[in-house]
Parts: sequence; structure tokens; C-alpha cells
Amino acid sequence: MMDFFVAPSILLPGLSMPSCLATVPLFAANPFTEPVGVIHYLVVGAVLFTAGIACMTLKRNALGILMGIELVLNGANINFVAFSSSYLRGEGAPTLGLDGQVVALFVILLAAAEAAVALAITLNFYNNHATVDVDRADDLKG
Amino acid sequence: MTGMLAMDISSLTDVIVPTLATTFRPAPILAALPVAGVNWHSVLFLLFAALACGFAVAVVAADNVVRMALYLVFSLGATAGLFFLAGAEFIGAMQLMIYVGGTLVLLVFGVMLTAQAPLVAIKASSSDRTLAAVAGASLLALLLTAAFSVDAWMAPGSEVVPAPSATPLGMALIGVRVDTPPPGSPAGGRAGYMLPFEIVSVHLLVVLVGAAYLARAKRRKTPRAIDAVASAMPVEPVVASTASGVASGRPAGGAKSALVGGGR
Amino acid sequence: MSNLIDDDPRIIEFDVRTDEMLVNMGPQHPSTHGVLRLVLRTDGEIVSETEPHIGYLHRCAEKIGENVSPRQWIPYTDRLDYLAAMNMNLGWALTVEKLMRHEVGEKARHLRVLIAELNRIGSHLVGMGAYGLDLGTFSPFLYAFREREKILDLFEEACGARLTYSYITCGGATADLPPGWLQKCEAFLDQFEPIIKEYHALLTTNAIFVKRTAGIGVLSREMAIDYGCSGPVLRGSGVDQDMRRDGESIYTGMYDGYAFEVAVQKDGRYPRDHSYPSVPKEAVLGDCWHRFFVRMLEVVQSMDLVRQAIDRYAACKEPLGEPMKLAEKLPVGDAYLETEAPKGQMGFYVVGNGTSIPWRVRARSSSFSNLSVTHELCRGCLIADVPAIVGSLDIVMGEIDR
Amino acid sequence: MAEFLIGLGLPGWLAWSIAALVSAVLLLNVIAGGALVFIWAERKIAARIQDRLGPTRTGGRFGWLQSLADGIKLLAKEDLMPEGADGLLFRLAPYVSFCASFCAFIALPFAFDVVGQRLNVAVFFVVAVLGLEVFGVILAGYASASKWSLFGAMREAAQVVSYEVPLGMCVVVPVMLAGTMDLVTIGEKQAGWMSNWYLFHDPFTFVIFWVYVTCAVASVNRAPFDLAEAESELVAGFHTEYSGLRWSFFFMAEYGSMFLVSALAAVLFLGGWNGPVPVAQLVGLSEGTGDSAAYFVRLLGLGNLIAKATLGVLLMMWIRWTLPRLRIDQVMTTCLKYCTPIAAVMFAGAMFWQLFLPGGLLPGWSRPAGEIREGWLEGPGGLPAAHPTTSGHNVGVAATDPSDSSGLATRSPR
Repeated sequence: MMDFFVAPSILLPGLSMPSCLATVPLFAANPFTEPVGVIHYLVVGAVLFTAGIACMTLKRNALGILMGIELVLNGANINFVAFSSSYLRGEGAPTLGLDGQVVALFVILLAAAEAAVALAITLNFYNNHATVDVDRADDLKG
Repeated sequence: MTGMLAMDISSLTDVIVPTLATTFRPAPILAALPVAGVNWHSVLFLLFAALACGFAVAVVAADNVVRMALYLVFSLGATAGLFFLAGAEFIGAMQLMIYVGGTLVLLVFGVMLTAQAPLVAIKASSSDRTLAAVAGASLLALLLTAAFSVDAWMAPGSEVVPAPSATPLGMALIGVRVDTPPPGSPAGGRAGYMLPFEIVSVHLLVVLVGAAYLARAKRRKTPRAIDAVASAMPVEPVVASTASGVASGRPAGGAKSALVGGGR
Repeated sequence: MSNLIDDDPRIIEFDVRTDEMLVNMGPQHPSTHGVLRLVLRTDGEIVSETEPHIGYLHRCAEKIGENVSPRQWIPYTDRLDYLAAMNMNLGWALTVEKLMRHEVGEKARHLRVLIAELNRIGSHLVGMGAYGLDLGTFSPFLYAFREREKILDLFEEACGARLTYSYITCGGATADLPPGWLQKCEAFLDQFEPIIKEYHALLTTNAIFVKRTAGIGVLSREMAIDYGCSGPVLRGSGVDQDMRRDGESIYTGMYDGYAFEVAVQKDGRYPRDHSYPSVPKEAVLGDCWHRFFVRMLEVVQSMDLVRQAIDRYAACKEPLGEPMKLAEKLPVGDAYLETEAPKGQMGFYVVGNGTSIPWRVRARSSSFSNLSVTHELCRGCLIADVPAIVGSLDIVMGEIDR
Repeated sequence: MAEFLIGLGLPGWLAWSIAALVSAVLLLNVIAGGALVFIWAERKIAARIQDRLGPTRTGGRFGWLQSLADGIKLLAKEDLMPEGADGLLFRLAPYVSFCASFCAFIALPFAFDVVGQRLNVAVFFVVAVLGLEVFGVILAGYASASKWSLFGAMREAAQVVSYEVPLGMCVVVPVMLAGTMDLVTIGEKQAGWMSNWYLFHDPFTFVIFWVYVTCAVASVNRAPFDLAEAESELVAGFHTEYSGLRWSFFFMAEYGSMFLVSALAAVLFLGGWNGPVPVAQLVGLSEGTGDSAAYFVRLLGLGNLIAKATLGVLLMMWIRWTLPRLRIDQVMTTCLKYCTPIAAVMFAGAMFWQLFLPGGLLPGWSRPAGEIREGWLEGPGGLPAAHPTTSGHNVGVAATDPSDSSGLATRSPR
């Protein structure tokens, strides 16, 4: 499992490197001693987001797709909290302040509601077709 | 008299502690340890980030739906840890309680209800896997380049910050913004969140009532004969087998009574 | 893929597809008294069908009865209902005496009433304690056994055994009571009187106990009579029948002159209900609570009978008399007699063919017919109710499987 | 602790790590020690209730080594796994359950500022983590591949999740009275005589305490609500297939959360580390007067809290050995039809009481706990009233209210 935040430059040999190569030393230095910045959280958020998208595309089980959605929502949440936290932004940098946290709060609440409805639909689907395999949900096919 | 007693004890200890400190000097080897000042905040961040990303990838990789649910629980738990580290304690606790303790319990209930024997592990074909891997990697690369392109985000975090407190968040939710506006933010009052807060609560009520209605258990007059469970694998022929729960506990042999036998 | 909903008109709507499970409340289950196996068909928590499987404790007791003389079969009757061995001995002894038309002395009759009723108290105590266990509380079991130990000490003094006594035998009893036994028995009864109130407080009036038993497993009068239930199960449904009063003369003769009231609810009132807790409003006649309450009343009733038996036994001066000889010749013919055992009407049938070995021996078990009611009572109840219902029937597998 | 080590010349980060390690080990021992004592206490109490002696022969007079004997037996027992079981989940379940129970101890204060990590959202964190124990149970039930354990797991999951609602509501009332979720502040606001305890603050909170006790007993799966391991029906519920060390982890998790729930009740309602009579203040010792005095006061506080928590656990044991078990639907109805409505009404009552009678019936009778609320309104950016910015690095508004004499500004995490 690639350790993303230590050396992203290895990951993207082929692509044209962005101008920010100069700040790579931020990561070349020992990650254990450097204070954590927003970029670290953005990387984790990106990984979660991508895993969520992959899970939604890959899984044939309706509940697998639901789990993918949860991962995507959490990826977004991490970014919101990262931008709202004064730890990570350093002195004087404009942060989202409280708004980031409140939006994250609403995302969590609405994810609960969404999961409830999605599960009700899945159970009814399972009830009608005795399976949760989404590939078998092709009744409307022409 | 008691006051006197208190004085004696405290004066006594004031003598002991300094002498103890001077005599016991850790040997210089301690200072020569290879790792300079380890920043615990970063180390914990690396731990929780590794957990979150590792289990997220494990969710994608796993086939058994129950294992996927377990890995998701660990991944979201680690995310809650990340929130705590970022200073958003209330959001971390909220994530633990609502998300992991509520939504995922709901999800696990759904898994338990539907994960009958044939549906537990639906294998994805290998071609889909490689396709998903390539698409995922490219999307990740795109996101990372975008993230690295902004220099402002690359600055390391600050050391000394105010202790996190949930009260400003609570006050914001009822409309009174008591937190100091961050430096450089536009002047003028910032909006409280009274209206969205009320809307979300009503929304949650409506949604949960709807979901409960959608998945309600309906009464029925006669006990329902179990019909054949359509196998999830299109390859296998549809086997008319009694779907008797997770582990089939069919009583061994026994008389051909109506209860046990039956040509289902 | 065709629509799988079976459009059967009887089905109004379909259920969330939870599969019905066949669940084994297996022979080694802690709450089925002894080795009873219940196959439950459950849909989630609701039990739709129950099928008891028995036979795990079968020992061919009746076949052995055809190879030994009646007095030699007494130890086998101990092992039928091992919680009330004295009543079993009494039932078999009376049946043989009915066949032989052998009259037992008055002292032996009073001794038999004394011992049988004392054993009924012991059996009901075990019933009460085990029922507490089925509902999840452990303490009443130990309170019940503390009292039962005292009864067993008395029996040990009388006949040397604590569980399988073989004390009452054809033609009387194997030995007379040792001196001083009556005073000890009376002392036990005196200290047992207030403890009954303790049991009522512990279980009968306990709010959670009432919630778990009132209105559960309601057995109607007609169904109780149809299935041939007997004893506290029958009286719990309000049927006024007790073999000690309605039985055959040879059995009821023993209880002549005893002040005796059948513990059954007649027109809404239990006998002497002034000193007992009132019936809770949720309790329906014939439910688990009433069966339990009838057993508690019978304990008090048996205590009165024992006191009267002590006085009458002390009053008759002549010796106890010898029991029948081991190899007594049985007349040709048969005899069937039902006695009121603690679990219900225990019937014994014996066929003599002139030799000292009976030609055929058969025992009619009360628990067997009481158990046959479970699939009626357990239909539609929750899984937690099944042990509550089976516990209220107070069945003993030794008696059922024989 | 860390300052002390730094004083000894250790580098900063090593000092902080050792301090964290020490508090973690201490908390672990609280659970382990607690479990040992409670195993013995449960056997003795059960015996006394059932008119018998309980363990007498193991180790000296009162059989106090019985817990050790149990421990050795559990260690020696073979850890078998049923044939159809799902290996990973089966092994993981007890540790998930134990971690959830242990994790909540981090935010639990044992005396003034003697706490693993002083969280500002301590109450919320404890209740949230308490709910996570359900996963250990569900995993155990599913992984044991037997119908009975699945029944037990589903019952327990449904029960614990549904009892979280009234539990949450009961916990909110003391938080409202104290104006903060920080357990240390809640405990400290109940200092002084017993009348300052929130239990006696107003009649509504008194009722809420008893609803809390019921919900706590239910959410920890004890006494009349122990559906999951109902011996008579489900053999032993979700941990039927476990034996040996794994089973002992479930056992420790149960005793840990029992102690936790009682300690939470003690801090929220019964004044936490403040004894019925403020002995420390009477004797003249208090936080301010020198190190050893503060240490003694905290030791006294520690004793108070552990005594109250132990009383709570003994109460649970007493209930267990007297009452029969409720049926699953009766448990659910008590939650939805009795606990939640009563908690809601009492919460509303406490709120109105707090709004209209902040000083209690007699104005001076109990210290007005509501000022923290006003303090916030005058904050910068809020209403125009100027607010004295407290010294030091605390840019935001002080979490403590100005009138609180012993107000300690929340310390900076670094």
C-alpha cells in the first residue's frame, strides 16, 4: 500500500510535474517531526474519495454501493474539517472557521438519513427479487 | 490548627522535590537518541491516516460483504480520530456517535438481513477490477495534482492554538456567532445556522418515518411457504433448496412429519 | 427473471424476506426440564410451530415390569417421576392391592397420606424454583431447594434414601417411622408456614414475573380436557377435578375424614384466598400464572393434610403390619388405577396371569399429555415465551419416556 | 506528570509520551482491578442474597482469591473456534468490544483534573463510544455461525441502539445545568455540601437520575434487560461459542462498561469526587495551598468517586440476583413507551426550572449554575457588550464563566 504522503513525486513519473515541486522538501523531511499541514488532510480525503468511487463502481452488491457512498461523503468531510481547523492553517491564514465544522456536521446528519432510505429501498428490492445483486435489477430493460 | 498542619506538609514537600530533581540526572545518552523532537501530533496523524486509507482500500478489495462492513467501521473510526486531531472535537464525537454508532449499525443490520448464504460474497470479475484500479489511480492523480498546485495549502500547521471548545459550535447552531472572525475574513456579521438546523431536524424526521414505512414488516394471514431462493450466481442452475438461515440447521433425518419433511 | 412473488390470494402482503428458520431447542438445552427436544419453526422471533421430540430418556421400565414381581418393580416406579418418587410408589402399590383385593391397615393408610403429601410439597418446590430459572431469576431456585433439603432429610430418616425411596410398597410400607420423626416433621411445617409468603413476594407478585406469565400460553377448559391434561395444568384452567376426591374408592378411601378443598378457581375465587396475593388483572384463567398459582396453593393444602395425617397416624396404636411377600401369586385379571401425583393423574395398569410375575405392566404419564399441549400454546408466541410455557407445564422427562 | 519528567531533564516529546503511557496503563488497571474485585463481589453478593456463603476456601478467609482462580482457569482453557466460524471476525469481536469499553475511560475524570484526556466534549464522547460496543457483539453473533448466537447478537444490538436515545436525553440534563460538556467542570460545579449535587438540584433531575439508571442498566445489558445472554432461551447468547481468554475479554468489557456507567452517573448526578461533606474545605486544604495539599484533596476525590461507582455496580448486581428477565418486546416497550417519554418530559421540566428558577426555590439556596450562558452572549462578534479578554493565549472566549472563583483557563494542549 503506497505511502502517499511521503513521496507523491514517485507516484506520478509520467505526468508533467506541477510548479510546486519546490515545496516537496516539506515531505522529504522526516514526516514524524514536521507539523501536519492542510495538504496531509487533503491527501487522505482524496484517497478516501477515490476508494469510495472505486467501491461504487466495482461492487455488485447494493450494500457495497452504499458503503462506497459513505466513503465518498467521508472524503468530503475530511476536507471540510481540514480547512476549518486553525491547527493546520498556520498563523494568519484564512480558515473556514466554524462554517467548515457546521457543514461537516450537516453532512454527517444527512448521511444518516440517506443511509436509512437507501437501506429501506435495498430491503424492498431484496424482498421482491430475493437478491441484492444490482446486476439482476434489469426489469426496466427494453 | 488544621491550617498549620497544611503548611507543614506543603513546606516539607517543597524541600524534597528540588533535591530529588538535582540528584537524579538522566545520563547524557538519552539526549543522543537518533530521533530529534518527535512531533506526536504528526505521528498520530500518520497512524490514523494510514488506518483510514488502508481500511478504505480494504473495503474496495474485500468480497465478503460482512468484512466490507467491518473495514468500513474501522475506516470511519480512524476518520473520527483525524477530526479530533484537527481540533474539531465535537465533529469527531458526532462522527463516532451518529455515523459509526448509528448509520453503520443500520448498515450492518441491512447486511445481516440480506447476507443469506449465496449473496454474501459476490465476486467481481477480474476485468472490472483492473478497470476500476486504473480509473481510481487516474482520478487520484488528478486530485493530488490539484491539491499540490496551491502553495497556500502547503504551509505547515501552527503550534500554539486555542483549546478546542464545543460551545461556539453550539451557539452557531442556534444562530449566535460567538467565535472571533478569522483574520482576513470579510467584515460584517456572519450568519448563524438556525434555519438549516431546524430544516435538518424536520428532514431527518420525515426521512426516518418514510424509511420505517417503506421497510415495515407486513402481517400475513397464512405462514408463507418458502419459495426457491434465486441463486446469485447466474452460472449455477437455480437450486430449489430451503434457505434456512445463515447456517442451515436442518434436523437430521427424522420422521416424515409435515414440519420437518415437506418437498420444498 | 420472472416475478417471484407468489400471488397466492391468501397472502395479503409479503413480509420483509427473513427466512423462516428451523431452530432446535435441543435435548441438551438448559431450560427444557431434562432431555426434551423442541423443534421450533421461527420467523425472526415469532414461533409459528413447535414440535416436541421425546424418547431420549426411555429405559424400557414397563418391559422390565413383565419380568419381575410387583414388589421388585417398586424401585422402577421411583425413577418415573424422580421428583415425587413416593407418589409413584403409592400409585403402583395401590394398583397391585386393587388387583389382589388386599386391604391395608388404617395406620399404613395414614402413613401413606402423610408421606405422599410431604413429597408433593417437595415436588412443587422444585417446580417453582425451576420456573424461576426459566424466567431468568436464579434466587428462588435456591430458596426452594433450601426448604426441599429439609424434607429430604425427613425422608432420609424414614427410609434411608433422599430421591428414590422405594419406601411405600405393595401392602403397606417397608418400615415404620422412627420415634421422634413426627415432632421433627411438625417443626418443619411450623417454620415453613411464613416462608410461603416469601415465595409469593419473590415470584407470584413480582411485576416482571407477572408480565412474563400473565396472559401467556392460555389453555382453555375445553382444550385442557380434550388433550387429557391433569393436575395443576387442568386446575389452572378452572376444571374442578382432583383424584383425591373424584378418584376410585380405594384411593379416595385414604383421604376419608380429611378436611380438604381442591385448589381451583371457582366463580372467580380461590379457596381461602384471604391470605394469598390477589390475582393480577392481566392474568387470564388458564395462563402460566394461574398454573403456577395453583401449585403454590397446593403446597399450602398439602401442609394441612400432613398436619392432619400426623395427628391421625399418632392416634392409631396397632403396629404397621407386614407388606406383601416378595413372590405373592397374582390372581388372573387386570387392574387400572389413577392417583393424583404432583404433576397430574398418574395411572398404573397391571395384568396378572396367576404367577407372581405380572403378564403386562403399563404406566399412564400425566406429563406426557400435559406436554402434548405445547404446540397449541406456543403458536405465535415469542422465543422467550417457549421456556415460560414449557416451564409452567412442569413436565418431568423420566415420567414421559419411562 | 509531563512537567515533572521534563524537570528531570528528559526531552519534551519523551516526557509527554511517558506521561500518556502511564495514564493509559493506569486506566487499564482500573478496569482489570475493577473486574477482579467485581467478580468476587458478584459471587459474594449473589451468595448472600441466596442465603448461602459464596466462595470461602480460595485464598484465606473470604475467598478473596476466587477472581484469580477464575482468571487462571480462563487463561488455561482452550480457545476453540466453531467449525463454520468466520475466523477473522470471530477473533476480532472480543477485542473490538473491549476497546470500545476501555476507550470511554479516557474522558472520565477520577478527581479534579485527574483525567486521561480532558475533552471539552467528554460527556458526548463517552456516550458515543459506549454505543460502539454493539459492533463487538454483532460480530461475535455473526461470526459464531450458530443460530442462537445470531439471535442473541440481534437482540442485544436492537436493545443497545434503542436505549441510546433515552440515555442521551438523560445525560443532556446535567450538561444543561452545568452549561458545559466537560466532565471536570460538571463535577467541580457540584462541589460543597451534598445539596449542591445535581441529584437534588430540582425534582426533574431527580427523576431523570432514575431513568438514567434504568437506561444504563439496559445499555450495559445487565439484570432484567440481559436479553443477549439469556441462559434459559439462548444458552449464552452471542458469546456461547467463546471460551478461555476471548470469553474473558467479553466479561471484562461488560464489567468495564458497568463501572464506567456508574462512574458517569456519579460524576453527572452525585457530585463526582465531592463527598457529601466537603471535608477538604473544612480542613483548610484546597487546590491552591501547595502541592501536597492538592495531592491529598485529589486522593480524597478519587476515593469518593470510586466509592460511588462501586456502589452503582453493587446496585446492578443486587438487581440482577432478584429480578427475573424481561422479554425482548417488553424491553423495547419500556424503552420507547416509558423511558424516552419520561426522559423527554423531565428534560423539558428541568429546562423550564433552569429558565425560571435558576437560583432554586430559595434564591441563595443552590449556586446559580446558569451564568456561563450569559458569559457567551457578550463575547466579541456576539452581542455588543464588551467582554474582558482573559490573559494568556486564549483568543476565544474563556470556556469558564467569569464569576467562577477557581476558574482554570482550559490549558493549552501543547
